[in-house]
Amino acid sequence: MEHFALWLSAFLTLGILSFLYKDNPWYKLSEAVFVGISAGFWFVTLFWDNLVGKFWDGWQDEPMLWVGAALGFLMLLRLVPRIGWISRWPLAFIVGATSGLWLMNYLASNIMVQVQATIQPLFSTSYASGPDAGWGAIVGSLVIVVGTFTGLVYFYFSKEHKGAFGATARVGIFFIMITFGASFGYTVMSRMSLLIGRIDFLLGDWLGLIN
Amino acid sequence: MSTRAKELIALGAITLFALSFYLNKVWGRGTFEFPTWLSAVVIALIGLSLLWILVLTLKGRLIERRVVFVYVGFAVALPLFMSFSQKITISPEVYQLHDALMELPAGSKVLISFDYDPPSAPELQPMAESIIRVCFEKDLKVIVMGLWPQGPQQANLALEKVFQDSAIVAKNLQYGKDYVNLGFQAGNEFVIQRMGSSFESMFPSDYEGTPYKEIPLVRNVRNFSNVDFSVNLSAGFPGTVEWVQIAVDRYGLPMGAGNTAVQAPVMYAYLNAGQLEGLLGGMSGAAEFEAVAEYQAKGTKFMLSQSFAHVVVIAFVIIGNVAFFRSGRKSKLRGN
Amino acid sequence: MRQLVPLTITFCVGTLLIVSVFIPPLGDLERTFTLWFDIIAVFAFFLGGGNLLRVHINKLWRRKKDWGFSIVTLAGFATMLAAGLFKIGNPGDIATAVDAPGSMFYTIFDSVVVPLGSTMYSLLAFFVASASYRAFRAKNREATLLLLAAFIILLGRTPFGLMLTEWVPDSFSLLQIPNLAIWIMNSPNLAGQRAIMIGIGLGVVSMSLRLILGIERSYLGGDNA
Amino acid sequence: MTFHRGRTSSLASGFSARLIIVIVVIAFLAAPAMWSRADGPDIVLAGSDSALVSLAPVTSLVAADNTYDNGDALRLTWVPSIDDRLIDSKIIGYRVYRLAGTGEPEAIADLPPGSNQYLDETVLRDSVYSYYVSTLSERAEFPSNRTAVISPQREWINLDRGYLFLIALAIAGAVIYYVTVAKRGKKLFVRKIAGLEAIDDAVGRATEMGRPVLFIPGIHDMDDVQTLAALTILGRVSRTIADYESKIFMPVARSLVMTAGREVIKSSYQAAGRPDAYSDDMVNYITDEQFGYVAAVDGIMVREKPATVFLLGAFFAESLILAETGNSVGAIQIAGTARPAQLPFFIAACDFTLIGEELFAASAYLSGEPRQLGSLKGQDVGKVIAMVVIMIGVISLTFAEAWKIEFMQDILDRLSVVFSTN
Repeated sequence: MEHFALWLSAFLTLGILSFLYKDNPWYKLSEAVFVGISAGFWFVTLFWDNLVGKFWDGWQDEPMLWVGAALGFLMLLRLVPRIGWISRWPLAFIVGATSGLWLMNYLASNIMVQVQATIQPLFSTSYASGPDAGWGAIVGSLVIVVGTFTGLVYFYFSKEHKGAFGATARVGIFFIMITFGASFGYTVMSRMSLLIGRIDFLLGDWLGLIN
Repeated sequence: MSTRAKELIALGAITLFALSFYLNKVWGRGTFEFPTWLSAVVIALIGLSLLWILVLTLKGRLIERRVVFVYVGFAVALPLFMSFSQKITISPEVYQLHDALMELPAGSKVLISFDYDPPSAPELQPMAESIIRVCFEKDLKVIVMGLWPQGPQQANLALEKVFQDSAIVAKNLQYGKDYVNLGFQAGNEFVIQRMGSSFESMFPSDYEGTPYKEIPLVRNVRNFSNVDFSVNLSAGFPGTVEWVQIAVDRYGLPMGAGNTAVQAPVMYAYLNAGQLEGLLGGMSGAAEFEAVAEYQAKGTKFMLSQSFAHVVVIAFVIIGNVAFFRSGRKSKLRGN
Repeated sequence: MRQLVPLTITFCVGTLLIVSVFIPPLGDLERTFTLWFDIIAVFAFFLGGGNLLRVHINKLWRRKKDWGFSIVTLAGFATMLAAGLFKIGNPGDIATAVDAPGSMFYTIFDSVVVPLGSTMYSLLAFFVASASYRAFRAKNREATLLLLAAFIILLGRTPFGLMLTEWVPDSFSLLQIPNLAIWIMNSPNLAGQRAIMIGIGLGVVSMSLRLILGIERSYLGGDNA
Repeated sequence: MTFHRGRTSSLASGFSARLIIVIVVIAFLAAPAMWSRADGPDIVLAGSDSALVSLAPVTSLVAADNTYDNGDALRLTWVPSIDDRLIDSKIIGYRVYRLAGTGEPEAIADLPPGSNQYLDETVLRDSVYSYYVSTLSERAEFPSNRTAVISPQREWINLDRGYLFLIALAIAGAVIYYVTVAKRGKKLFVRKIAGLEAIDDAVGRATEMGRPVLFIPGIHDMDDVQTLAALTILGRVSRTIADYESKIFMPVARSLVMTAGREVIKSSYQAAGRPDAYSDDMVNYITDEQFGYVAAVDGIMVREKPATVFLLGAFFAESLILAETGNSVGAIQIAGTARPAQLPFFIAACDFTLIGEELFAASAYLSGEPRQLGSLKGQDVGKVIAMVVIMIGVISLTFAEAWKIEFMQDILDRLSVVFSTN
């Protein structure tokens, strides 16, 4: 059984990797297995966690959960063509709930927190000592303020990017590009380690070639 | 020969290769390692072929993606066969974690939370293994748990690995007395918060179903105040940030952390503020810790692959750009 | 009518949630609505899962191209449903968690979904390399900056970064690549990140308002239907 | 699959400090009454008394209502034991006891040494409670005096969030103001957004080549605004597709998104006057599993060879896998997400990328409708507010720090009160 599981894992792993060469039956098989089993996995998980765990075990304490179930049921009315339009109601609920929630969330966490965090002194006596002492810190805080400011100018919609305004927006996009470069550099590193893990599985756990 | 025939032959070769080596493994033959001269030859070959790609690209022939893929595959796979003594510079935060563990008196309880899943294992598993090993060598008691569903399983894999070493086996450590796996509990940061008042309320039984009160190691562990040190191995949410905010800030639990390379930069703020006593970041962190603990294992080995892979990526960026500039920036090579 | 009811629901629900932030007794509303959402999602899965079955049975029935793989998908789906809903092979009784170690559900997940997921994830390493070769070009000033930043960060995290700039005197330690990498992360990167985040925040506020007020109704079929 | 919101509570610091002082003063005045009413429980000895060291109990213990909640929390504050300040203090922590009504004391929390407050969130409105806190040593407990009885109060309006309310009002007000201005017919200028200008061409290209358009709405459910943004754009795109008579294909990772996507495309086809051209097969649920979905979409890309690919919504690690595969089949790709970590990959591998805010503005921009454009203008007011605040803040902080100008410090304090979110 242990041998079987190991070979199955290796077989599927190689099947996915074979996609790099080209689309082929081996990949299609791995893909079909993946889709079928993972869809089943998620349905079962949703069933036990949400339907049983949250609704069935909870409605005695919270009768209001029936409203959720009713909305869910309305969703199923899509299957009846004549009254299928009723399924828009639960969708409308979801759109309303998502918009309402995120409006306040983003206002607080994205706008207010970030604006407040940007407010920092351009230079300060504390730079003379401390671990970050030196011109790096001064340039650093200047860069943060200028970068945030010009970045916002780049996103400004109601003015053409021309003249001084255009130049400022261009500085803004420079900062945004550096941000992207930094994320790229960082992400590349951890992605490589994923591959190392898979190859270690194939050559080590499966074939026993490496220690 | 038709493409189809070639493909079939390749498939056959892969199967043969796999079968032969698998049987080799089953019969208990050893592993392979390149001698130094071979490693040098391999590295030289990789370097030369990169040059060749540069020449090709300069001539205006963009090599196929699949060649790039093969490169990455080799750059990651081949170093796993090599054993080089790498010059590893050890960061202060790695020393700090090691020192924190070494300073604990024998018998101290260390809580290790495994907050990651298999995809992040290449980075975090080597850390887990060497940290557990250090704990056992120092006769510290280890309590493991997980805020990610697959965390406790990763913990068991790490424990298994550590117990393959005869020096550790000789200590005759017992489950429940010297180490315990409390398992997974859903609820993210709320689990940490509740653990602040009672471990037992979150882990009524351990991974194997033994009731909390019947486990000698934790019978008297009521909450964080009965734990002497903790290590958090984390690949995202919930993870080190939550542990610091709740367990460290509110309950004063001393804590060190191991993080994936993507996450690590965020943690430096906590490190500088003294909320973390040591930090291992990504594969290099794992390798450095192994160097400090003087036990070379997977982290060191993987680090070589990682460096190779970086170099290959950097080489490809350079090659692409050299070609791009040589062709006067109006290359036909497709780009954005 | 067919538009009015949904628009009214969206408006009421959205407004209630916004107001609830300022009225403590309504503080639980968020949790309630989240629960409702989770329950609706299960019902929706009956449609999604049903659709999966329909598509693949259809493919099989009509003997469309690659129909053989549909059998595999259907079989996998059915196996997982059976294993999970009836908790086959679970240690203990039906009350244990569905993904208790040792259960069939758990075993399949562990030996199929986990390796497949990890491998698919690791394909990223290959694509990163091909994108580096093909797409990361210093086409203009913006792209050059992106590349430079990426380069410094990449080098800064390998031993090479240190080797390359070890000669830089300590009074200019910022110019050593590992330090420069940290500086980039903490200064220009942070600035760009903040501008993007503030922008996103405003974008979300504005879009949410358009949805709640019913100005944006393209998802209901355009402006005049 | 949950809504996330940063938990927000607790008082603005200045206010709470004053409140505590008032409470402490009142407590002192009422102290004699408390002593006479409730004698502290006896010292509890846990072990042999030979090693017993007597520890001072905590003082000034006060239980107060936690303000601005639904009456479900009480806040305890105290002055830690004097012994806690010693270097090798014998104190191992504090244990909080609660008496509900006239019931027995019940230990509700253990806190580390140095603690001086606790928020009890397990109380019920309309019930009465009193508390005491024990100082713990290895072997014994040293209880404090009991607090007066108290019951949690509910408040109807959270005054702490007054500034949040004002800022929300300012930004939302600006949006609504410009929407009404636009409605009255005033022309508003909005600059070009390259990625969106390209949509028509991209769809046209698919028609010419006779290949489908692939629309990927990210991998999150409907409870992520990015998915909503993708669906609003889908409304515009599918309308164009219906007009051009091209084919659209939309594999999704969530059942709800499937239902919503079908609704959107169907409505667009109806609006375009081609309801019979619509079919449910345009939108298919694949699987919720992130990489299972990616595996399937990669397969679809190489088999169907779409001429145009839209990648709009919440993307994670799969962004580059999808974008590179799409690129390898020669598709024109238009991408957009609000996740900064994935944007560089889209920028590298796709032809056009909507960066963050542009994703949310896209549908309004594409509609060309005055009211929608007005909302974009309102958004810009938000940006101006942010920029002005940053400028004022930075200048006053720099002056306050460098030259110790008090007036500047005042401005700064005011700003930090306004922008604190808790």
